[in-house]
Amino acid sequence: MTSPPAPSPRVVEADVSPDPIDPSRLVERVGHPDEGAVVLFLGTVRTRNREREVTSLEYEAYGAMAREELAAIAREAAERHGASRIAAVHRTGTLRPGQASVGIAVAAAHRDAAYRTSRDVIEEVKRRLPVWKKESYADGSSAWLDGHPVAGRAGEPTGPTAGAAGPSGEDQP
Amino acid sequence: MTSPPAPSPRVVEADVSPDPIDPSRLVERVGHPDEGAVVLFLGTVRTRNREREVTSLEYEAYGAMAREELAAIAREAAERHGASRIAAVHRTGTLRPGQASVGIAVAAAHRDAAYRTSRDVIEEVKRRLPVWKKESYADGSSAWLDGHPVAGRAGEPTGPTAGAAGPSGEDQP
Amino acid sequence: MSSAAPRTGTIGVRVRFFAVLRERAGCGERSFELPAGSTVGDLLELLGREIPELPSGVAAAVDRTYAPRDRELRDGQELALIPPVSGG
Amino acid sequence: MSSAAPRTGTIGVRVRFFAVLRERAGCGERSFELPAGSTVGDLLELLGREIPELPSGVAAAVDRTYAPRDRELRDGQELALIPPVSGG
Repeated sequence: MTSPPAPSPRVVEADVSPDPIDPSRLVERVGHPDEGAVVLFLGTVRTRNREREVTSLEYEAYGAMAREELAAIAREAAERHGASRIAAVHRTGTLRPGQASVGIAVAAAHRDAAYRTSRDVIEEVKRRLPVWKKESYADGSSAWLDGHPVAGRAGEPTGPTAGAAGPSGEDQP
Repeated sequence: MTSPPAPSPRVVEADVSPDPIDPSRLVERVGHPDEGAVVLFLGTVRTRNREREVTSLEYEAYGAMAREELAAIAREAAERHGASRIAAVHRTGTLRPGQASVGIAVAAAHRDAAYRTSRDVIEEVKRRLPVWKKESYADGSSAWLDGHPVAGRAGEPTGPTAGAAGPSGEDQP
Repeated sequence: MSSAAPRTGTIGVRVRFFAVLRERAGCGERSFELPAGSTVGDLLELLGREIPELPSGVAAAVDRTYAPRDRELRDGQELALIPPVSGG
Repeated sequence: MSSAAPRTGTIGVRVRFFAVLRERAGCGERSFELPAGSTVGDLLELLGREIPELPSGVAAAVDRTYAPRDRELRDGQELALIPPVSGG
């Protein structure tokens, strides 16, 4: 019930780490002469978010779970859309504007499968990867970003904890 | 009426050349700390097409027009979907399986615009870029691929030339 | 391996906190003793009384997999509180 | 700059062939003399009589821009025959 997701030959890499993301390495990892299309997605830190100037972003992860969850997301998306190979990585630690926080490379025989898989992976990452970011601003303040409540994969949403829910959005900037 | 498309600050590169495609260079060209998403598409030569083993692929282009048309495709897609920066290149000459024939990097503030623009560019490239490919097979034979008839942008499709149309698909492998 | 756990005695569960919850709890993890047969929901209720302003929308993971509130906990498991996620 | 071209005399147009058409025509380009006022369609019809098996679905570009068949040609222009494309 708590065993890691079954390994899949389609997932050549799924990692959550403080290492900088190298786009060409990801592309090379999935490239194969049987495939006709590669789609790479990079999410990058923006200088501006909701009208505030961002100086840096700190990513915190539940590392052991995030790696397993990222592998599961990649495997499920690849199987759903028929992609052949995926390499996906998510950064932790401090990032500056312009740096990549997430990188997803997908290879497939045809482009439609590659695009659909890529999009699916990033949407699921935002929905359920146990990763959190805290923005630091030019005025010296910082704040954890408002996030997406996770609907438990194993059943219904865990929902607000009884009697303890703070006001909605209290952890916003 | 036949002037090249207006230059656009959104198109940082649009080229058709025999130079190998460098994915990380394309990503770097569009990267910018104001953008939150980069999508890179690579089309690569497959070892197999329609059950035949491909040993190499030769790309021929109407170079001067293809460069202008690729710039126009990129500009139109970026404006349509709100992407900020595009770099797009298409190979000419002889390619081996696994090598990239087309590379499209798109940066946008948000991922939806980046994905939509990327997809739009590759679909339009396949619809109207004046480029042709000839496959060479393991048995020593070769053939121009069946292509997409271009519907003239300036008006209705040019259509079959009167009295001169050969049998449909005669230039297939 | 679904042999019924004993319904008597207590179990030990490690609880992990991340991000805004880690800051509010003042630590990254704590151990709890619970009556055997306790569920994820029971533990969340207990935590809600101890941690000020536990935000809404917190999910739970048991041994690195998202788990519903009616999941029964076993001795030695790790429960992680997952506040709304913001990766990507 | 839409001053009317003279309707008398002839114009010279360069025609370019690519891919399968280049192989069938036996060359990459040829020059043609046409009556002034000739259109893209007129030239395509002429070419259809000279080039064996001109495939269906051929489009035309005038000075590097796709052009409809009723586009009038002017002296010194370049017309390219664009067989079905297969880039990407």
